[in-house]
Amino acid sequence: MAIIIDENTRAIVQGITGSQGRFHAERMIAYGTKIVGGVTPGKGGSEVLGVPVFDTVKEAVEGTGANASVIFVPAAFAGDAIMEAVDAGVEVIVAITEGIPVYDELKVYKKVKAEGRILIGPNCPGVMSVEKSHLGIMPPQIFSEGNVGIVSRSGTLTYQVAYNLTKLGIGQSTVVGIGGDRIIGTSFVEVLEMFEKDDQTELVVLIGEIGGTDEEEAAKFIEKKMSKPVVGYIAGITAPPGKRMGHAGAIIEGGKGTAESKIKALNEVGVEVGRTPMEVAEIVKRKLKG
Amino acid sequence: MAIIIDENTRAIVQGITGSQGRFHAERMIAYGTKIVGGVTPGKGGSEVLGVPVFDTVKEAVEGTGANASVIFVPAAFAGDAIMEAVDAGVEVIVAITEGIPVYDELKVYKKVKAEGRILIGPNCPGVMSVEKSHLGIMPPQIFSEGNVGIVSRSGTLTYQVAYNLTKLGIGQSTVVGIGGDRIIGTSFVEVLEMFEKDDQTELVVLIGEIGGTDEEEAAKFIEKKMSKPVVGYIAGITAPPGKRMGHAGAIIEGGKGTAESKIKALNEVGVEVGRTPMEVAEIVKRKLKG
Amino acid sequence: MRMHEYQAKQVFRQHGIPTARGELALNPEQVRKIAEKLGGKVVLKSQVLVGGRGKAGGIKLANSADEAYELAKQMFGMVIKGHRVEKLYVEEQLEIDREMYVGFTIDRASKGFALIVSSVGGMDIEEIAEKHPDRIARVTVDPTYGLWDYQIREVLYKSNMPREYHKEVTRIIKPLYGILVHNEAELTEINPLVVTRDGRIIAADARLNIDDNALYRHPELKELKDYTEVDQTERIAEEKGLNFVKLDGNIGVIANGAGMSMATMDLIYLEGGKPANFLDVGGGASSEVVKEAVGIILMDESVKVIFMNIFGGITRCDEVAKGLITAFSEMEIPVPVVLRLAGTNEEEGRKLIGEFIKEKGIGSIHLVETMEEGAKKAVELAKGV
Amino acid sequence: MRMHEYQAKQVFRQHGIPTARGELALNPEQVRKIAEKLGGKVVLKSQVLVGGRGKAGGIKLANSADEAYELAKQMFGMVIKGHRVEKLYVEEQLEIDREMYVGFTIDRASKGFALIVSSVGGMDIEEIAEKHPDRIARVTVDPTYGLWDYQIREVLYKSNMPREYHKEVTRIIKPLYGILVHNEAELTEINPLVVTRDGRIIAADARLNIDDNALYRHPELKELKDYTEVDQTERIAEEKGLNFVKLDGNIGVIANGAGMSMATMDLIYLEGGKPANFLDVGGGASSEVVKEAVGIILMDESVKVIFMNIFGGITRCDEVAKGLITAFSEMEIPVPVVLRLAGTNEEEGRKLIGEFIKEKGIGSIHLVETMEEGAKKAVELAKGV
Repeated sequence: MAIIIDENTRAIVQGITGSQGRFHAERMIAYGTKIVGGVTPGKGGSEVLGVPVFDTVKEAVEGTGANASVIFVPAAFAGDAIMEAVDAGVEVIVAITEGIPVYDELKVYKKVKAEGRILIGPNCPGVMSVEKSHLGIMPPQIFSEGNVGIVSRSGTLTYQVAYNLTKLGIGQSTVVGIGGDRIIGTSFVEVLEMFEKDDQTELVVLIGEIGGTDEEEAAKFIEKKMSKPVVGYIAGITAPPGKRMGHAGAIIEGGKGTAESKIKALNEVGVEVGRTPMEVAEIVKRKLKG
Repeated sequence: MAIIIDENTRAIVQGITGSQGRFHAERMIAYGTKIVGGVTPGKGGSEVLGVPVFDTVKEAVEGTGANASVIFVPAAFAGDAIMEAVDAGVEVIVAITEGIPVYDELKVYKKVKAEGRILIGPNCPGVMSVEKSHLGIMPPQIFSEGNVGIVSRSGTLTYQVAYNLTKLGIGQSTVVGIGGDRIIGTSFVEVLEMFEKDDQTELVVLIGEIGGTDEEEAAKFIEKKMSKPVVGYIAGITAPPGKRMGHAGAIIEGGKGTAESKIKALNEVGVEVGRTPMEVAEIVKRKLKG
Repeated sequence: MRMHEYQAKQVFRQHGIPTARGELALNPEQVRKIAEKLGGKVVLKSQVLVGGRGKAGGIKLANSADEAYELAKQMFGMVIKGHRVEKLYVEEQLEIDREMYVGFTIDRASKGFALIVSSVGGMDIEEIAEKHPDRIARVTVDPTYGLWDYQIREVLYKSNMPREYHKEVTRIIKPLYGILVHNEAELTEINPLVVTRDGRIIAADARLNIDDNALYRHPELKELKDYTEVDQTERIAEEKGLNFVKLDGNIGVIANGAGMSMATMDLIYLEGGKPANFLDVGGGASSEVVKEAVGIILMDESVKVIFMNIFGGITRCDEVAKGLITAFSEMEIPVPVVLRLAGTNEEEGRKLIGEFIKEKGIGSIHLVETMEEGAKKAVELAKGV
Repeated sequence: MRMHEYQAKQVFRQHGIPTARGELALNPEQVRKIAEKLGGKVVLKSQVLVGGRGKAGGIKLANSADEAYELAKQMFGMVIKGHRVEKLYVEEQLEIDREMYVGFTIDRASKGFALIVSSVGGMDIEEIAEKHPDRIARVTVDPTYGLWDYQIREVLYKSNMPREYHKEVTRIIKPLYGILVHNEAELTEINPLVVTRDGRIIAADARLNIDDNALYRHPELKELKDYTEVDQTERIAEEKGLNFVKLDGNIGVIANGAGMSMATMDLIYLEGGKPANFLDVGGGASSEVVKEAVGIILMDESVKVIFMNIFGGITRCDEVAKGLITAFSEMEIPVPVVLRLAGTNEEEGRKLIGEFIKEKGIGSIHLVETMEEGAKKAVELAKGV
């Protein structure tokens, strides 16, 4: 198994005719992902990378039987693209786009939850179910199939950890980049819940960063509901309070949401937190052996 | 049994210190309804009709264990009162108030459905589960306990039909006034569904009027899902097209929603429609005997 | 509240929707001046709050200011479906290449707004739907999430509107939605939305109906309400808080509740009579309101009999009785009254009336037992049987 | 984008929230004139975009226009937490009876807005929460349904605010919410909200932070952005689309992704070094962007070494390599560079750099295998080991 996406996932790419969309669609197809079509308003009827392009998501779903979508459209239109995907019945939506206005994200979140769909992101690297399906912008070559699930707020840190694991001979089940924005579609807790149920996954790596209380919530969930071991990493120990560090999420909010508070919360429920990405991989190796 | 409310219903009255609220609270209590408290912002801590008054619905629910509310506050504040009741966890909300702005009604509707509550009305006479509980403004003396359910868009017509039935010795299970506004919390179909499941109810009287397509939807539901007999009445045969007849709902909308179309839809699925309120009662009598 | 075209267009313009140049005129002289300003070739549009004014002769083209003046002289004072023309909106003539339709309305079935777009226009929306089903499309907008671009794209594609218009029409649909929600409107509509020969897209008509229940939140709109457009009697009734609609029969109807009022009218019709009006005194009517209701019915000279049909819920029969007694004491009531009282305080009410009839020796009040009996009696009295 | 108090107050006033009379001054002479107009007794408030300006001496009281002039001479040019005072907001003094707090902020946990009300104010919100837990209350507003009156009542009751203020404070909270959603703000805050001795309730301060991602929809607000308030280097970085924050160490950091950038800083710290900055080149950085990043780092003279830590996802290592090569070709780079390249096109990138080093004989580029190794190397180089 795997979580969120697998070999049965049939995805469309919204914004497939843009340079980013096209570039990554090609890589996803090369990986073996079932990319069955694309959507670009006004370009319906054309073809890109051997798949049909539609004007609307509704037409794309009707024409291809797609059940997932990856969104590469620019920030000003990305909220709209997600809403369209939800309305067209798409089950899993992966929103790569960075810089979506937070008021759009709020509306989108409410809609996604009201309709019972899965939104990964926005502002995320996507989801990789190794050797099964890959929706997003992760570099596929660094992953290997295995039993470690990864859930992360940071793209590049995810790659770093996966890369370290792979080098140690430890493969991954599904790797989920939940995104760095303040309002994201799927939280740590929701992904942990899925990993807990997934029979392929034996251990989960959680990569957090400063800002918000999502990691603290995750710690509570781990204590109460997780039987599988979790290994953590938290970035931002040296981030100065009150400064933005790129991600909108990475703001220290008055004492709460610090790296220290998150590491403490995780440690208290028995989660070992690595000090470096390398150390994370080493802890995982030790735990899997033990 | 009965539907929506019964002897276990514990209700508060929002607007209990107003003249309407107080007048009807007294009548409901006299009928034996469990009115356990009231809410009037700013009057918390006082007592009316022997029940405590609270500033907020949340406090009232915490203080009394109420699971229902009847709303008598003026139109400009009634949407707010319903939202407050939903937010406080109230299960059944009966909104008597007439003249609520339709944009408030839309928001309220979405919230009620999202939270899975029951809203009866607005602009309705309430609900009467005969001899069990009475939430609203219906004249209790005209009802008698029995096996006929009534669901109606019109207050006075409901009384008229119930009165006629009672005179013929036919009692009622629950009488539901769903309200005359365009946007109402509970539709004919939803109430029919409840009556179909209710073991006390043997036959249902549906009282409709011109405007909208709720009666036509009811006809579809009756055809597919109802095993119990339904008898109809539709007011507004002589209402001129395009004129408002008091209820916002009573507008003929371009050919659709006429009394003729509704009567036809009901007749086609085997529902006898009485031409006068008296005839309705007579049909019911015949059907119950048959 | 339905707004006049000239009022709606002002709102539309404020929100950036293109309209033709035009001004309101209250007399032929003003029409001439405006027509001169606009270059002579103008349209004169009667500002009356009824549909189908075009077919009824309420819209005329003039090719010069003089012609506009002459036409205006004929048009002022015209009566269109009972509405007297007292205002003309004078607009530049547009050279029209194509007519389309866009509109938003509250959709009771989906509990949201319906956005309707048609790539043909100028007719009423049912006619378009019937004649050109492939040219019309609708989508439901959930008020909790608002209007999104993809919904606009969907209706534009589905209406088979030429793609060259999409961008401009989108620029009209967005503010039209803004107008809808900002003003708590029940309807915002542009029919026709025209494409001119020089390629502009312009709202050639404008409709904006505001939710009456929300008017208190929009005092600037409430001010625009045109009371000259409402029947005199209906206006007085509204001031007194009564729901009154004038009809063309001779049996005056007073009832409580819209459903009961309609049912009463229906019964009169079934008995072979014709109601003179719809009058709902509402819930919990006071004796004062009942008296006013009688007064309003009597303003209609064709009324031969009044049928007062009350089933008391909040309304108390004794209050109704008192109201009728006051009416008889304070005004002359030259027609018979059929009275049916049932429900809350029925006995008290019937007793009061009985005593009043006895005491004053009034023979024109007929107390009946049921509404069916009352309708029959009223029809008999109206026929002079 | 954080707005200045004087800008936020203008918005607040437009929405009907009462503020003290006041005007902005750019020099002491203007301060004197405004103070004269306001009657002499004024407050001078430094318009700098940092918290705690009061404690830092950025707010002063004057009892006459002359005194205001003298104080202003001292205040202009003051540096408060790195921000130079170039604008003073001159306001009438209020006679304050009581301080309270109201504010809205985006609440990431509940995916809505938090309305926070406190019946004591003037401190920061954490301090109030700690010292006066029974005086502060919050409620979540769901953006899909908006703010309702009952929510306001709930926080007012729970904050134990005296009832005599409820009506007036409600009249402030409602427009404050309007300001929040209308401007797509992340925060709207009045602290303190003061009750004056004569019983008026007035916003004595005003905060309004707008979502940067939504600024394109609010061009009127974007115009208000005060670039003088942003660190010179940060401003240049922003223009080039880089996320840059100046810190006080001596190891320049360039990485891709905010998480990776923070992790890189953390590693430097763990190795005993201090980062000079946070610099995220973002996803898919071009060689041009990489070159610009190097240039920005070098603007800080305290930088002793640059650690460029790239893990390629969208970002391609060969592009990064090219960027660094261009930087070396076009500018003087007086400090050593530790380079770590992994991920997409890693080999191509490493090869390009290897060839460049060989060809040009550059000894200051240290190509490392892992980020842990890179951090160690950078710290060594910074320490001059």
